[in-house]
Amino acid sequence: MNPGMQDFLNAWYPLIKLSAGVFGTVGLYSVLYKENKFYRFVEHLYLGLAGGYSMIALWTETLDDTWYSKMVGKAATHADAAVPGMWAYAILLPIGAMGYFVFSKKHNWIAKIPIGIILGLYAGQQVQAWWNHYGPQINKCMQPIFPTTLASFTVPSKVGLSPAQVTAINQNIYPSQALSNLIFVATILCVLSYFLFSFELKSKFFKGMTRTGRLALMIGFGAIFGSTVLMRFTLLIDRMYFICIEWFKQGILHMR
Amino acid sequence: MAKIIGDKLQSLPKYWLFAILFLVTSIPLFHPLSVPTPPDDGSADLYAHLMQVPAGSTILLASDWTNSTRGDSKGQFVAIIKILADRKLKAAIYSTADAQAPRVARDTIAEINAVRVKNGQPPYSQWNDWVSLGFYPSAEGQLSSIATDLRKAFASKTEQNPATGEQQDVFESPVLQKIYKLSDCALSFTITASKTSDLTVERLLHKTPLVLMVTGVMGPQTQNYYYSGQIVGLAIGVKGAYDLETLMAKGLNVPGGIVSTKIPASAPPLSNQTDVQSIGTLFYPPLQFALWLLIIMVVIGNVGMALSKMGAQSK
Amino acid sequence: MEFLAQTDPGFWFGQPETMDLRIKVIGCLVFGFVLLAVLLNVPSRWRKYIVGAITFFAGLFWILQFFWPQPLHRSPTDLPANPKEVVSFWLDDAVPVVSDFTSILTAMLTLLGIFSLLRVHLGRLFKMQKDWAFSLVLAIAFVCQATFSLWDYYDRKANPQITAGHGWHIQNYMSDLLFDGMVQQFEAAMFSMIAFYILSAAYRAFRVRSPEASVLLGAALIVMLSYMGVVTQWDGFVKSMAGSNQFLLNFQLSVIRSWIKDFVQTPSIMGIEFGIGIGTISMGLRLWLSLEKTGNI
Amino acid sequence: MLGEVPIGAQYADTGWFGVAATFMVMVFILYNIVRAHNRHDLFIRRIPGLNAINDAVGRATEMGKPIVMVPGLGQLDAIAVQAISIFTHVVRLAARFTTPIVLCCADPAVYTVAQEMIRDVYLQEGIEDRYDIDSVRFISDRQFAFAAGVSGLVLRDQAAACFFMGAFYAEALIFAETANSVGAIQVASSTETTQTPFFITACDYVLIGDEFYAASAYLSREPVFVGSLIGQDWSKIAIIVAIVIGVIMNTAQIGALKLNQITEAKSDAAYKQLAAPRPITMDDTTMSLMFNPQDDKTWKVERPQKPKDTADKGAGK
Repeated sequence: MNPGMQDFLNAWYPLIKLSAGVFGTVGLYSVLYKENKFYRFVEHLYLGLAGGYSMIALWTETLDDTWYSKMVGKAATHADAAVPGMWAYAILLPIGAMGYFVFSKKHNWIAKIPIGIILGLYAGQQVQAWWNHYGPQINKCMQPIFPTTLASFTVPSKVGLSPAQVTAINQNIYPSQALSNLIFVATILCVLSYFLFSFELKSKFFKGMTRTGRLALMIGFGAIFGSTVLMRFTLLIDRMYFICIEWFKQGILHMR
Repeated sequence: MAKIIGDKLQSLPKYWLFAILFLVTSIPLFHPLSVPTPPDDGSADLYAHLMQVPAGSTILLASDWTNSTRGDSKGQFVAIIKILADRKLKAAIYSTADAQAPRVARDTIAEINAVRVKNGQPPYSQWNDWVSLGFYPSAEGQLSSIATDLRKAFASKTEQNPATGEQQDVFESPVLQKIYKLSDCALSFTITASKTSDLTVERLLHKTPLVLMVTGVMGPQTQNYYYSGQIVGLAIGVKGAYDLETLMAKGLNVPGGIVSTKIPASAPPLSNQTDVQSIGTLFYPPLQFALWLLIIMVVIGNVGMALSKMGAQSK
Repeated sequence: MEFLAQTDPGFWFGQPETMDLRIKVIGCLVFGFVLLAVLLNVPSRWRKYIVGAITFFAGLFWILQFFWPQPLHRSPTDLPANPKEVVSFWLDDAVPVVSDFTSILTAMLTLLGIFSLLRVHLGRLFKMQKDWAFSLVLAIAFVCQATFSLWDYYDRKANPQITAGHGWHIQNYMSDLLFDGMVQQFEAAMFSMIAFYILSAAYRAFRVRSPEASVLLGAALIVMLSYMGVVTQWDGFVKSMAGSNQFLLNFQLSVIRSWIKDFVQTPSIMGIEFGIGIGTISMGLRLWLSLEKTGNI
Repeated sequence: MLGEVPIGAQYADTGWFGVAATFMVMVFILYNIVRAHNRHDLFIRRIPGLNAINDAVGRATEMGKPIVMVPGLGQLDAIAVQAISIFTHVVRLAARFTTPIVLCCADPAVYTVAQEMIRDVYLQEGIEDRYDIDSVRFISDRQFAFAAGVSGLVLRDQAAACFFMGAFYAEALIFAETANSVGAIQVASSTETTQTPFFITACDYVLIGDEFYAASAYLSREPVFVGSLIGQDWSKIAIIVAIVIGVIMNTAQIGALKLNQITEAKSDAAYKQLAAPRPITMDDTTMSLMFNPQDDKTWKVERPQKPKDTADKGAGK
């Protein structure tokens, strides 16, 4: 790289890089107004760049290390002993190649073999993973619904109490806590009953349970909507930071 | 009359809305202001656990995010790397969610090191402080493999030892030489923008204490794990980053620090306070304005509907 | 019994860069392609059973590993004490190899998706159909990104000081520009556009039409207010009014928000999750035993 | 101590409880699938979402505009196959009136399976020639390139009905809002709990949580779907019963109206006498001890050792 070019790049490359990002961001935002040629250009540029990177990343980030170097092993260097190669990994190339028969009219059934292996492994994983995910949560639903003391309705304030008194308060269940636990248990039972499909819930009690279940679902979804909206705006603020601060203020105006 | 106003209120052009949102999220960036908000229990618990880990121990860190969720995830990743560097803890970083993730993690640590070197602090160096273990497209398979035999899960991974300039096995690096199985790692972190948080709990539970740092959209769902005690710490979106930055500056349940009624543990602020404020503190104020805009628009929409209905009934 | 476990240093391993390993690798490849050729000509009524058997044994590995008694407190230098432990040792040792197989096959199949993307756009380009110019843009971008990132990968492997940022050449600049400069930023732009759609969806769709919609709206507003600076003013005002009266202190916004989160939101989401979890197990079993008529042949 | 070599790590102490629960769910599901094969009159209630699907296809047929279907963004897994099996019902309706359909995939394996399943529908309907291979497309495996591609397609083709079923993440609203802007009817369902509220606000009808699985069972009356749905119902009833029993037992053990004291507690998988009686906590109740197995570090298992020279070449080099 001749020095002239090197100086030019050292000086201007960061701004070129930021400007390319801003160009694409503005292009993609233009679809907010209406679908247009500029958007379609950046859309296809993006699909191409993303596809190109994904193809290469499969080799550089996975197949090179996890497949090829494990298959051929590594010669001894003065720092490490020799790592033997596992030749059985070579069988994966023909199995992977079977996947490409999906494009042939006659033999596309054979593409099901590599997919069958992946599906089978996935299915076995689901059976194994279920208990670790849900067991502890089912256990946590078993809350005590009776208070252990009627000293006061709500939990007394622990400000300025001796540690022994504080632990005593923490061990007891006050009526307000018992009521909250009852609401927790009632909610989980109503929501589960809403998702029962194999029998008709004719009795009034069951109908009431599923209607409260649906109302509880709406509270759950409202809370989800609230906390997710909060985070969506963060991503927009990050783009504004990229355009206004990193590109405009720090890039063009060179202000720190 | 009411109907005309009602219909007008309900049909503000979409593009005015977008223009206002652009302004509301960019102008506050130019002059930041502080917005004191109490940290969530999950963030305080995360900070307390991380500050109690003995110095020199190794953390397993799944960095499953890329710049597409930079707003949420980068603030969390930067906060954790700064705490690890300040407390001399080591990190083994891998990814099972995105082929680009290892490269994004490398570049972000380089950014942090540039600021640390400028402030005269030692950089968080590759090989001695952290190693990159690459990407694994099958999350389920790789996590199960880590749970049963960590050494075999990351076998044949090499990295350049700066002292000798040679590509050496990562298990000879100061980060991983004392690590034979998952329970040797002090904590397992997962910073993710996808479902790898669920997959990690399903496979690594009971092997080592788990911490999840997720984007906002995954927050409520991941709350169940924290509520059931399956994970010991939880940071949600930029609020998680903002909480960590506040705790890094002030400490938890220490004199002058943040007081938490639900988390009894106490933890000091970071020893070196330079460059603690970052993405969390910077993005939080514009977030307030954006939320006010959203609430106002919802109110306008509903008032418009009510007026239109009243107008229609009176006809 | 050592087939997948790969720990027996003799049969499954070959010393690197020796003729012995090359013969074994080539032999294995030849065997694989011969197997492929045989399978292509297998009578069609056997196909269903071949695919079903392969899927079954793939799934059987993880299910066996879950139900078969695992070795207790096994140290690396232990040998199995009885036949039962021979199986459990083999299962444990084979986990990393099986997870490698999944990673490698998933990677190989991802290439397949990229080929179909290229097929659609190259087809449009050569037949000069509508928007062929954009397909040309896609193809050029694809080729540039592929060549520069591969070139950059091997360049970084050869001289690692590039990763530290010195001595960059054209391929390092271009790979950094196309990847970090464009792909990452375009993806972030698309993801952030959701904020606009949320604002317009909330303005347009967020109406108090039914009791359910108003419950959803109420819960969402409480959550949003509790994240905003207003929570400190509201709580400060309540604290000043309530003093030490515990009951009144409950009207602080952060207390209301955490009560809803712990006692209504968490059980309601748990209820949905329990259902989905069991649904996923049931679909897993159906895929494992090839009961899915539409899934297979 | 369990005497000679214990039966297995996951069965030590109360570890068998999780394995037994998983086995119970498997038995419920497989038994009901077998039962559904023999008896075809098993009852499933009709979920309201299905009327919405048929209306949407009807509307698209009247307007002669295309139907866009997206089976979610996940890899080829249970959810993707289930979403495509709902789409086969949609395609069967659409194929009769030659309404154009587009199915966009974000995962190559899903693309391959979708290709097969949609071609099967045309085969079964006897109109193999009308099947256009490009009606099932792979857009991109990058989440947001996929979002850009699909929303561009919905805008250009002015879709009349959109079906978004399966695992969706943040980009779900881009589809729903774009489909709204062209006035398409949208029926959606996300197995991701956190995406459902967005679908509820932006789409016309939403299948919540398990209704997604119930839809394909009801539509196809397939013995496998019907049987597994009933097996799932039994498992949910088992969870409801477990929670009710757990609540009653824990309430009794913690002590109704007075806090019980305990004199011995379980640690390292064995009950040990306490120095002084202390109040019971949630971790001491029988139910939580059942759910949380304890590992006894003192279990010594004598096993023959590997000969010295090959010892280091083994697992832990």
